[in-house]
Amino acid sequence: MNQEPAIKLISLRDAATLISNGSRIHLGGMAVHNHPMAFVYELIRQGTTNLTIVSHVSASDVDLLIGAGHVNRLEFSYVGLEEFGTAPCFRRAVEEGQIELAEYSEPVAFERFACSARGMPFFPTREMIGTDLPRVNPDIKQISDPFGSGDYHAVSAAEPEWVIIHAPAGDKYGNILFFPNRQLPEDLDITATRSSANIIVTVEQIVAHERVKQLPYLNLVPRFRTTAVVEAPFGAHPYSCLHVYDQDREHLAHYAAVARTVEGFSGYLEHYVHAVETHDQYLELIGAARLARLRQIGGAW
Amino acid sequence: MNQEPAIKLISLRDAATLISNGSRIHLGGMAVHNHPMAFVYELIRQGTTNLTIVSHVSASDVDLLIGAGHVNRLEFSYVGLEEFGTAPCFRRAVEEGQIELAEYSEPVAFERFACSARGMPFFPTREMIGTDLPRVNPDIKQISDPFGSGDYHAVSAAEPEWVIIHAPAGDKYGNILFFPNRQLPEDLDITATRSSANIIVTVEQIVAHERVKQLPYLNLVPRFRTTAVVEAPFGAHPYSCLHVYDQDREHLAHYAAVARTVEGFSGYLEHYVHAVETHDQYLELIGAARLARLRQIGGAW
Amino acid sequence: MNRHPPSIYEIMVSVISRELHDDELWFLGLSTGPQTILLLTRLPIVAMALAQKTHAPNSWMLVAGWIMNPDVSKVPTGMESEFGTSLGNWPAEAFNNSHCMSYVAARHEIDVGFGSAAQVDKYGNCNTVAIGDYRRPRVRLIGPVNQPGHFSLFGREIIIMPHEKRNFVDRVDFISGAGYLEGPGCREQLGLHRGGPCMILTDKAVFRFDENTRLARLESIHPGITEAEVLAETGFKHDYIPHTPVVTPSPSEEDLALIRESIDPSGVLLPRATG
Amino acid sequence: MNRHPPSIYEIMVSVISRELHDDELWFLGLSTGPQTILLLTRLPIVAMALAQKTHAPNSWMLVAGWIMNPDVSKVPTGMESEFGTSLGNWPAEAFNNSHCMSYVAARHEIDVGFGSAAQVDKYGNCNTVAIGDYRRPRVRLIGPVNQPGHFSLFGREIIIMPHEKRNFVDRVDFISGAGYLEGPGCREQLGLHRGGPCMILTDKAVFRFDENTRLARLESIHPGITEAEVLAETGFKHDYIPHTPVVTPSPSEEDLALIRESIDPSGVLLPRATG
Repeated sequence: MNQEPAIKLISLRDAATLISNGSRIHLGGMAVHNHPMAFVYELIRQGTTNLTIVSHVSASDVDLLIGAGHVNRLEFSYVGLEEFGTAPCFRRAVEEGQIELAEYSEPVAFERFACSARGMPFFPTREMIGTDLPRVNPDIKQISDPFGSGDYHAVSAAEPEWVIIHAPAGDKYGNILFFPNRQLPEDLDITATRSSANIIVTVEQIVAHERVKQLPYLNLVPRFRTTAVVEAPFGAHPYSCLHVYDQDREHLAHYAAVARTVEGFSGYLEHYVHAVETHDQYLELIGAARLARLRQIGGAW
Repeated sequence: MNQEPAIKLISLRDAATLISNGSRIHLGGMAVHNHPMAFVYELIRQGTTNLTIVSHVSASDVDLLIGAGHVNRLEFSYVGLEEFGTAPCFRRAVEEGQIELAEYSEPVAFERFACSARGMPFFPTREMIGTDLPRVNPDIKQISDPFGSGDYHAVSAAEPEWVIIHAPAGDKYGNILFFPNRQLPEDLDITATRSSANIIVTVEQIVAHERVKQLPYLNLVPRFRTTAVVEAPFGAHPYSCLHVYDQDREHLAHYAAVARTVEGFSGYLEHYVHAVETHDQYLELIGAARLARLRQIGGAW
Repeated sequence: MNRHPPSIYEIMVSVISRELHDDELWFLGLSTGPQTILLLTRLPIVAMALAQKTHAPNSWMLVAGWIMNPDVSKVPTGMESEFGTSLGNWPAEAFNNSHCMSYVAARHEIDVGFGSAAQVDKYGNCNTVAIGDYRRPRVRLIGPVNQPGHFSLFGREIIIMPHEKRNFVDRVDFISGAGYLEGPGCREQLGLHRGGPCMILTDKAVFRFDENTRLARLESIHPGITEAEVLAETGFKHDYIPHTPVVTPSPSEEDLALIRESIDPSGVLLPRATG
Repeated sequence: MNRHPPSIYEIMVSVISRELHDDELWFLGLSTGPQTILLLTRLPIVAMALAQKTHAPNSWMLVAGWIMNPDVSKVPTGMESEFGTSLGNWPAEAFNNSHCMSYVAARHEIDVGFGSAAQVDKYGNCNTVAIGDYRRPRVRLIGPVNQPGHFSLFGREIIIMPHEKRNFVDRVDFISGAGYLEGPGCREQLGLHRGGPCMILTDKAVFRFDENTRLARLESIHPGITEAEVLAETGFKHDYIPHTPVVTPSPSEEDLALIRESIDPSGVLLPRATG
């Protein structure tokens, strides 16, 4: 009697309801790649509030949530749009004193997740010495090396309550497949899933369980650690899902331009998030021809 | 004018002379896999003394060096021969109080190398709580989490002066290629190379630089970090080089049996190490037919 | 059905399997020596497969921490080593090619581990380090390996050992795996609020730990073994062994069929009963 | 030979290349905005390739920390992003698919980094965090990203910026990259015994830092630029700019040929001179 394991494939809407108001969450992806945007839009539609976002290198995933008023606190190293410049809502909210910040250098922000993944409460570092970061961030504490090498900054583990990432594929049981030649954004996502007991993965495609068993070396978030898996094709748009499609540069340039004003941002939010009920409707709004041309053919399996 | 980078391919003999008496070294491999045995034999032939070995899960690589009297201090988690039982020389030397020990649980012993690779002087852990290890190991110190989660053991980074590993292939410039579907012994070796500035790699085969450029994702010890590369086919014998050949179970059973006595060990050492001048002579001693049958055909590239 | 009666190994597999629950994460580590490989690696693998095929479909099996949920019926070796080229081709649900897999241990996510030792004491403390004085031991053993974490980070530990008098001692010479230390409250005092040994399983009997005294208590004796045989080989004080053990239940016919036909069809893992 | 004269970008490339030595490890990070991508990503890539092809064959180039020693002539994008599917196919000597590559930074193995900022001051301190008060800034910037480590862990930092008065300030509002802080001895006092900025390279001039005063010193002015133009756009005090700058040397004919024909043959990285 071979019993079937639990099916963890749920709808985008049901997945987003797992996040309570006031949660401490990490959104995967880095710079202009692999952010779980479909999930971000759904969080905004559901009105989830008072979020703490623990992050490293974020873009409009975080900028949208801040602009729409869902974020109380941000632990991070960067919010920006790379070639498309600064993140307008983040900038506005900070200039107006609307969100609490705890900022770190980039490798330290990465390491905070690795630290949670290793079950460590904190780690010592000297890389922020000389900067003003420890002056403005009370969570950068002092510690002495008990082996005598002197003083260090102690930084706490990331400890996200929820980690949400976007990945290429998964099965209905929650096994998640990655590509073999991963880049930093994908690797950081894998580490991030190991930093929390509560993991939601949106995937480009649900594949047969047999496919997972053919590629066990690429099953880097096995189902025993996945809380829920959601099928969301082009779920990172307007960002790239590496190896699957490129970022939508036209769309990102448009966002960077209109979000410079509160009015422009509101219009964007209304058009692309609130006026849309489902992820499929979002894809129709972007359009088949545009999406078709963003695809990268000849992936890595 | 394209200039050629420095050639780092040297002889086994020249490589072993890089290690001074009294050095703090790490020998790669784990359990019955991937130990740099050809290098170990050459260290013994050269009579390098007063070594500190910083290790995790060791086998006769360390047992031979201890038995031959080259080791003063051992930082480790395990010395044994897996299915072939305990490590006879290690056992004898410790029972006679001949070497200084600093022992740790296995993940902690692994983490010490990751800690060096991350430039951290120490890390906090609670996994050895309740054991007698902190009582007998003065290098397990106490530390408090500055974020208030209580007391931890602090363990220092491994900080080997030299790391010597055995790998499948490399080019003459010191780029080292690994297989894509690596197992823990190989992954630990890669981490170990990142824990030190001085790295010697013995490889099964020197391949053309062009091959490295065809497989850049597998070049996981790039040449800027390699001090020297040595060609040593079957260089892990009697252990396996994963994907290339299996361990020589007959030879290991023989070692485990004869090394139980000082006389038996001396005979083994004389026969397989001292009476042999070069690695090629060692291979002839083991014999072509035996080696041919240990091979694994159909590797992973 | 007209089967051979269950072997001692099949009985032990059945005990382990019943101790494994659904929705759990199980971890198997390294063994040293042929007997330990049989008891501590092969038996638990068969038991984990049996549990998954019967009552624990949502459990997850970490073999050597890197082979996850393999198809046990297709095991390519006798598991003489945790690693090996052919193990990398074992059909499995996932492989993890890095020591990052230890994250599930450090994060207290592992529910059950399997352990052995040269000495176990009445409080379930284990010793894989040294017999005699640590600095000049009478017998130096393999080292702590992963045992400290098995007893401090995991949900519970199933100790599996050959039942010999010298292995069952009143007080271990060195604690590499922290059982209940010196008795009630000791673990809690050190902040070890979960975990510890849940069972000592031998080729003769099953011990559990009394919830109040924290002492090993003889729970059942395997079929065909006498109480006298057990007590003769149990080195720790008899006071701590109430004389009310039952007979260890044998595996059901269905479980035996699963073991023999589905899980270990070619007898690579369990020695076959003869006759 | 009858070439176009060197463009300002080719002159800047040549300055960077001369600052790079053999047997070194060079690190290039993320840039924000098209102008910074040109100055801080494209120029250094060409300069690193030029150095490798001339005087630094044993150097090693880390592009975004994961693409190592790529064949720059075959760059598949304009480096608008550090990552991307097509960058993964860039012919290179090695790729590192994990953030473990940061180990070379943490271990103080990186010799040269490239940095930019919204503000740089006379001591080479850099600011990518906030202009005005940190809690209620006049302009909130992108955040520290990797800049702290560039100035604390690397051997030296080449600052590359557009030469505008508002960017060159007497004292940065927030230190995200520690230059010489408040002057001589300050770095050493904090245990920063190596590293720090070695140069500010702009589209108009080159500054270095005086070994005694630690103040930025105008070293050379690019061909075609007047001293008055430089001083008008340099916001920090003129006292610190001795009036003896020379003309920045132009690239040699051989270097120009390498840049235009071997390194950037299709002009993906450097804007092409017209005419």
